[in-house]
Amino acid sequence: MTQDLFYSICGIALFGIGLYGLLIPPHILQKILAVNVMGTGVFMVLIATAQSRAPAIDPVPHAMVLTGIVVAVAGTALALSLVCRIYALSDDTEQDAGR
Amino acid sequence: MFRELNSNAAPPAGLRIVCALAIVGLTLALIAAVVVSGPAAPGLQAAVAAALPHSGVENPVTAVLLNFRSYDTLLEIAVLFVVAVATLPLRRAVAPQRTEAVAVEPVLAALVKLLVPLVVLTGGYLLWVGAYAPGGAFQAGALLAGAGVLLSLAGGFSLAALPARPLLVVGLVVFTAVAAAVGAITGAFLQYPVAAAGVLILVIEAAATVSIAATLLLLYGNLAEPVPSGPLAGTKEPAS
Amino acid sequence: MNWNSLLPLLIVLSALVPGLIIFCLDESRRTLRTTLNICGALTTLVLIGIMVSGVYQGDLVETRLPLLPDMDIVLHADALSLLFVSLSGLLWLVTTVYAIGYLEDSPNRSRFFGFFSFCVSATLGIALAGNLITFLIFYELLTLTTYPLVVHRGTAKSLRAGRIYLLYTMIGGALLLGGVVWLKSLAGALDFTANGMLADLPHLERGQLQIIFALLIAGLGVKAALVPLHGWLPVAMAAPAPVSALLHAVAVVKAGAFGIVRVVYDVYGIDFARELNVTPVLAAIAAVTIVYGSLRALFQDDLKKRLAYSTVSQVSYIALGTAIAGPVATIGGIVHLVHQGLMKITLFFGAGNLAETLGIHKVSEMDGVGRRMPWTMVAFTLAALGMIGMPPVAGFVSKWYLGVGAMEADAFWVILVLAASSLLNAAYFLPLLFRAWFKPQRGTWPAERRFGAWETHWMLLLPPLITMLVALGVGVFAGGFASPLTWTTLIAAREYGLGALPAVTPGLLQVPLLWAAILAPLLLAAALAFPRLRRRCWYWAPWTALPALAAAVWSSEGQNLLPWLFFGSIVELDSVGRVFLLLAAVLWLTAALYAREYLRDDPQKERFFLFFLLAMGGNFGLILSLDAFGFITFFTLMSLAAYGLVVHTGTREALRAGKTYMQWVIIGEVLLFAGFTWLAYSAGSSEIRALAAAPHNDWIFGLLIAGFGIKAGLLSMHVWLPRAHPVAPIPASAVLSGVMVKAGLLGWLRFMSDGDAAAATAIDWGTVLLWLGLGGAVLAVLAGVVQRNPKTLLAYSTISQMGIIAAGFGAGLLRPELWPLLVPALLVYALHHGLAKGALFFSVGLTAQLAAPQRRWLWVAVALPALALAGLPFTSGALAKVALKTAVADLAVLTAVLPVTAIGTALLMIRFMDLLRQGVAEQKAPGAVGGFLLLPFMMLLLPLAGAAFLLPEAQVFLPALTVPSTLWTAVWPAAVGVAVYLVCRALLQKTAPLPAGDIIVPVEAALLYWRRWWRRPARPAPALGGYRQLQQQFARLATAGADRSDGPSLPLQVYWSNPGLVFIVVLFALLAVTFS
Amino acid sequence: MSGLSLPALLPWLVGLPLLAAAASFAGQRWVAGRWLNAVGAAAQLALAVLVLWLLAAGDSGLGQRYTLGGWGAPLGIDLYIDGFAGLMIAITAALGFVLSLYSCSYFTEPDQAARFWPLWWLLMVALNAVFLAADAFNIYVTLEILGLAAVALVALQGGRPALQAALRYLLVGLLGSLCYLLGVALLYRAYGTLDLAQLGQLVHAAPLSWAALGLITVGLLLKTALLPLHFWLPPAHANAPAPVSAALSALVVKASFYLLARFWLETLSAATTAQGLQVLGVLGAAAVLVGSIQAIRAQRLKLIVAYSTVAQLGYLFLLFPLFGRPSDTAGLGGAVVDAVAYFIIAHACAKAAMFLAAGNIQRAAGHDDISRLHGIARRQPLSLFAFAIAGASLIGLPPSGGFVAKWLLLNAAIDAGQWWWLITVIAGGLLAAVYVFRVLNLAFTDSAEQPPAAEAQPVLPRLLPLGAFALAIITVLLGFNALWVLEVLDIGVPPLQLAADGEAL
Repeated sequence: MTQDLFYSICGIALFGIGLYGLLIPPHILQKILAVNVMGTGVFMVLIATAQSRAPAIDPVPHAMVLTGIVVAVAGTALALSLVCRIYALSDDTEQDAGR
Repeated sequence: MFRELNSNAAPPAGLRIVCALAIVGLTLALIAAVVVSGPAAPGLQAAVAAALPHSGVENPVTAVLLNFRSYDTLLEIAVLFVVAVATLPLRRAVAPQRTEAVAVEPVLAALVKLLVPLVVLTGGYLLWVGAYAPGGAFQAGALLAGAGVLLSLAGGFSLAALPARPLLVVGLVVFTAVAAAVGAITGAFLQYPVAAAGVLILVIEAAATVSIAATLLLLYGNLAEPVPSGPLAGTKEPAS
Repeated sequence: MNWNSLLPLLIVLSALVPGLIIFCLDESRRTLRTTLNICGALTTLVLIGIMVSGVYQGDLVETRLPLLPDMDIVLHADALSLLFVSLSGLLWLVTTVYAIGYLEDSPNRSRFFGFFSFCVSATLGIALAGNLITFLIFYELLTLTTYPLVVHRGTAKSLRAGRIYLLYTMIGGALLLGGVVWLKSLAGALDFTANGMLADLPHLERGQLQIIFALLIAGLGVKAALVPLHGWLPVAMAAPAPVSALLHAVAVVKAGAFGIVRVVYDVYGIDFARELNVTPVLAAIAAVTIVYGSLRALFQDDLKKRLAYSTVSQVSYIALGTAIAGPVATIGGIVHLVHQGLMKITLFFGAGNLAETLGIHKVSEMDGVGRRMPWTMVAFTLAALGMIGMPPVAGFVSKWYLGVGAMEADAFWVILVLAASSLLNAAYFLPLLFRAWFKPQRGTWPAERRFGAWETHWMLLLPPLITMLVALGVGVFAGGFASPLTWTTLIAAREYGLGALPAVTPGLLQVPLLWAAILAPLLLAAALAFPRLRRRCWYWAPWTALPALAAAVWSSEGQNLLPWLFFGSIVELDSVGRVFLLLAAVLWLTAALYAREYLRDDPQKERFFLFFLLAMGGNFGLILSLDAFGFITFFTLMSLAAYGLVVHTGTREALRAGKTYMQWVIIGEVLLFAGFTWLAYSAGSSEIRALAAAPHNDWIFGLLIAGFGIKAGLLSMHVWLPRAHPVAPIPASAVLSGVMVKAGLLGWLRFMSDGDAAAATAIDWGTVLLWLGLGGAVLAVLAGVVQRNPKTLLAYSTISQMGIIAAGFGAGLLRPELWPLLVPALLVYALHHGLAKGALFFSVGLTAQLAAPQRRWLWVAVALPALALAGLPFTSGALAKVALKTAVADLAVLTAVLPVTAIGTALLMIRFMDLLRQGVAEQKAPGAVGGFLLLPFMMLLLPLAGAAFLLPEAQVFLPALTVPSTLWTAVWPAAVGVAVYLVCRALLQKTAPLPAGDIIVPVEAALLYWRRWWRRPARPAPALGGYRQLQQQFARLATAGADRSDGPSLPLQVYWSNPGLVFIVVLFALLAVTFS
Repeated sequence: MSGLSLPALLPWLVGLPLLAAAASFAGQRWVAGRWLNAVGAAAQLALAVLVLWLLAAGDSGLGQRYTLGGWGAPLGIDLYIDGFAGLMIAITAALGFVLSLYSCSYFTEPDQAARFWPLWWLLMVALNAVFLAADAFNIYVTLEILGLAAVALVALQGGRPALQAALRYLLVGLLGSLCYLLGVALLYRAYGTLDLAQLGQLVHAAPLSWAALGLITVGLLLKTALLPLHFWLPPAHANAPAPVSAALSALVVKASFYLLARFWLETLSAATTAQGLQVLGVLGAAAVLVGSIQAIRAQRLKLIVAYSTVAQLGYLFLLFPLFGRPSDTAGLGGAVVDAVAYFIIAHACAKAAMFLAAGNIQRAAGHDDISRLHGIARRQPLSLFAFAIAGASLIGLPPSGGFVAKWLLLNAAIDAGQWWWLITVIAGGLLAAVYVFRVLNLAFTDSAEQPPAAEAQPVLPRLLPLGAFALAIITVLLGFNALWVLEVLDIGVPPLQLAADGEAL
């Protein structure tokens, strides 16, 4: 059981958990968080692949992870902004009570 | 707070179990595939190592990011730009409700005055060190954004005041301009002349940092600021 | 791209471009839109004209546009496409004019005319398509462009119609697409080639080809409205009239039929199709559609729905024609494409006019519409007669060719189908005409609109008249140069690779007097149609018989040949014809003179003379014409015109008699039609002498004997005679009994007197005719004696005398070597009987009219014809009887029965004179006018006495007259007759008179009882519960469907409420025949 | 060839819209700025046409490859264009041009226009990048831009349903991208390279390849909205503004299908199984039927058109079972691909025209509920006419591109001997006829009740109906001469392989 195999398995497990989190729970925020969990899962697999030849680190997966992270951030940001706007529209009736 | 957003209550128990089983099965299958396939293929580190001297930077990841696969980074900045544009209106439409009169906690104010310069300094260092060690535009951008957030929390600074438009777009424009110019010189798009590679990469990284910081601040501003009441100004409400 | 390759594309575009422009016009630009429409139609016609001339000079006219690597759009002009293109072009122009008038002030007309021109350009595209793919493209385009026309009105009903139309046509299009794609992948490019392109592709697998054929035919069948796929047609009637006219007569329905023709001939090739035995299936489906369509039309009260169902059945003629593998049937099928188009569009224009001007939509509202809109109804009537298949309108031509074609392919059941459908057509068209012309108007019109001087808007009136004239012209000048028939023969020749056409012989007019004799009465009848001339020219009616008289007496033998008329008409005077013409001329002349006086103050006298003259023209034409088409045309004209005479008085009795008369005339027509087509096939030409010489099989003999037997009042077919003759006014009855009945004899003499023709018969038709004749002669006497009304008595006397003549003719059939002696005898006998019967009918009129003093010496005048008829010596009757006796001297049975008939006649005559004496005849106020009636009566007696003796045929029998033994044989039967009458006179007075029409009465009673049983209220019978509901449901359907008024419900049109039941019965019959 | 070499132009296909996006974002002040975008779109179209012309003129018949940054395949990223890609870029540019013109007069408020144009250009960038992509990870990033830009455009008008649809679209997009990324990661783990061409050679049937192929397929199916995974498309496309929904239906979903085709039939064809191909075909057929039925039952006009997209996509998936070429040759060629490519183009034009027409009707009537749209024909005749023509193309009636595409598809089905697809295609056509004519009936129903008062109806600028009509006319023109399009499609199929397997060009 080499180290990269272990981390790959963990990565895939994370991916599964994220998938479950995305599909089942009804709440929107849980879904967005689940997407990030899946993202980290995939990135872990990538990092594991980069480490497969232990001393020599393969920079390409790393670059892919970096790019992946930025994209994940962008996606999550857009999702959250949408959620806020939906909340704003749906809640405008009892808005005066709040701040 | 958001519970009413998703009217559909949690799916019935039976469905959840079936779905869970399916996902577990999928995961196990993937794991089995990975295990069975044995060790990973050698990958590209040899090629990267061979081409590193011509890339103009020492850090292989930065070389890959900004030279070998610079096209990906260009598109990545475009992604950020997309999200920036997508969340743009909230900021402009919102009248800055935060008035100066709001009491500024004295402790926070003092901390801000001390921390912000330091943060900017480290951001600059991170940007520069990217060529030699892990670092680079994205990490520097994140730090600067943090500084910005701190300032806005401290109240002395309103995000609406930021000249959003040019800052957001500068990263993308500079990167494309450099790529095009370089393409004209060396005959291939994004192919830096070996000598000037390092400098060009630095220029690009700097512009990218600015854009990233502005975008992240914009995103934070959009989420944190109070949401305007009533339908968004400027969005024509089609009666659905 | 030289001119020839551009022309087809230009034609399609010339219809498309105006459409596009019109779409952009807004509603108010009426004049611009109309001009665009009209000039669009005209340019198309001009281009078609150029193309036709181009093709005639034989240069290739084709446009080829590349579409896909191995497939391109081809617009090719061959003979078949030219036919359909010219039809579409002409009818488009006419329909546009009609549509402009029809949609005078209705909303969104730009949209209508836009889609209208698109639809026509699609039809032109279909016509010109050079390969199956182009055909498919325009076929689907047609669906797309006709949908907006169907839903034009936007009402819920028209939207529903549009939906159903779309459902059918879309599925049809999909099936066709499937078939074409499959075929293309198997056989590569699908260009239409002369006799099929699949034949020469060896490796094709039969099973697949059959399935593909099924797909193609199903796809095309939707538009051609074959039975299971015809549902959309009646529903699409919700569209405005010009659309339903365009859809039914020109565009959609024809596209389907045209497609079937293309697939069967140009894709599969007729013999390859037969080899795959797919054409019999198509023929069966077409036959089923023909019968089913007519059946459903029977029960439709909505006028346009009835026309729609009629279209369903008529279009399948085309499919039937193509399916029966034979050049003649092909001609019939394809030419019907044009004829049905012309006739049906006229019908729809008529229906549209009725709806637009009077707001009539139902058949039951059509009473008396003929008087209100005469010209529209004339067009409607002619078109309807054409649809039934009456000559000379176009429908007859195609039915004739289909019949002969069926014979050629020895598919006998096709004749059965044609006959059945003609009967059904009559069953649902004649009530319309009867209502329009013969029934008075009931109340005011639902939504009457006045259009100034004309009966309706001129744009609505002109198109039906034009199309009716074209339909008539196409029928009458069928043999002509540019007629569709010649054109189709060209196509068929191309399809079957036959030799060149028979050369068109030049016309010659040796004896113009003969045509004068025929045309004189017809022209005067035409003059009567115009109101201004009507008042003056009925008075000249008698003089129109003079040319015929002159021709009979002085004209020399000779032949008038007119190749362009009918199928090449031959008008000739031969020895047999001369005698009949003499009899006819004299009787028509005297009857006309008599009628002039008799009907002097009758308000309807112009109408009487109209029918009188038409019958006269028909009779002369019948006698003189020696070609089958001409003979049937004039035969039908005479029969139909006689109907007008029978129902002249308008009493319930007259109408009932008229109905029976018309039913039997129709049955007679259908039998004759079947016989002639069969004969024409074996003779190969339509010239009567050739027909007579051709071998007759049992079917032909049976059909001809029955057909002419109905007219001649043969036993079991005589039932209409005793009803019709008495109700008609005196002059009409005289002519009916005297001359028209003789037409049956003339028919026998013309067609069956050739000795060796009877060789191929199994049944001994001679004895059959002999016994029928004698039976008729004897039974008629018994039925006649008990009559109270002298005219009915005379009618029975006619039946008896004709029985004798029929027996004589039967003898001739038995012993052909007797003919040279027998024909003159029959002629003399016929002449004698005609004149005598005419005189007797006049005498009935006289007794009623003359004042008391003059009546006394009248008995002398009446006695002469009565005694002549009884056969007293030195009278024409004796001469006739002697002639007949000498002719059949060696036939024992005949010589034995003749005296008995003589007794019978004498008995009848005495009874007649006794009835006259009792003054039982209807009493008319004796006026001064009586004197003038005397003149025609006297004029009749002279020829009665003299003419019989002067005839050349009579010279041979003269010496026998003076032999003492003949004297005695002439006297004793008369004496016995008188004695028998005196003995049982008292008995006769008491017996109640047998109702006229004797054996038919129980049959009608049975039918009435059955109808009442069928609709009696349901009684709860648990065992038959299901059946009872079913039957009750039928009953409700019937009362809703069939109209309840007392129109002439033909026994055929028994109110079987559910057509399905009938349809199944017919279907089994057809199948049984097909597979027997 | 002339001075311009084709490969040199490829980066400009991506670079030009990128610059335009930045320019439009920066220069929102100028009032006339909107029409500059139209000029930009025209330039884009000119560039695409030039590329296509050079591609067609090129006699090698092979695809052109361009190494970005000069580093070569495994290390650097290449751009690759062949017939299929060239045509997709051309259709993107053409539709982009027409839709840009349309958008100039559709988005009148400055604020909405300010946000629309940059996103629109970024969408163009993403599309061109996807069609040119030759690198697995690069495809991930381009897909991401495509997804986010599309979501942003859907959420443009900010109505509650639009936002919810956008959110659901975003989540689905992210899920799809992550699955795809995991697939790429596994591939990289197995074969160590990201370049598609090299992967094509290296891939062999191994469990890891199947796993990767499975993940990539699920990812792309989510983005293409094939039947089971199509729940997000109708609300997203129905609630987006007209030009956006037109672009989404016509181009965005096609991009992910294009990638799926590339992976299944070219790159990972070694790992594909016959059953897999059949499953995709069956799903496609099911999509045709279910999509059409849902379209028939839908009440809102734009929802009908959206469901029709789901249905028409089903046809595309018939490519997989019918693709008879042996899996080892590179390049998408053969009759089936011609048919499907032509179908994509015809459907793109027709669907774009339909969405624009639907948008016009919605804007003119204020709502798009069919039961209340009776008198619309008088107010929007040209739009309804465009809708009719586009509908005819969807049904596959002759004069339109749709008919030629349907014809080619049927031909391919019969040549491949799998005649049961024939039934699906024809049934699909009939069902399409039902919902198209259900809408067209509006033109003929004269509304009983008075149409809403004149002033309540906004008068649409002339350009809107004209835009829809222009696209409809393109669809009809496509129906007439298909030869040229089919010739271009065959570029990229290496002639030598063809000679080997005797496939008729």
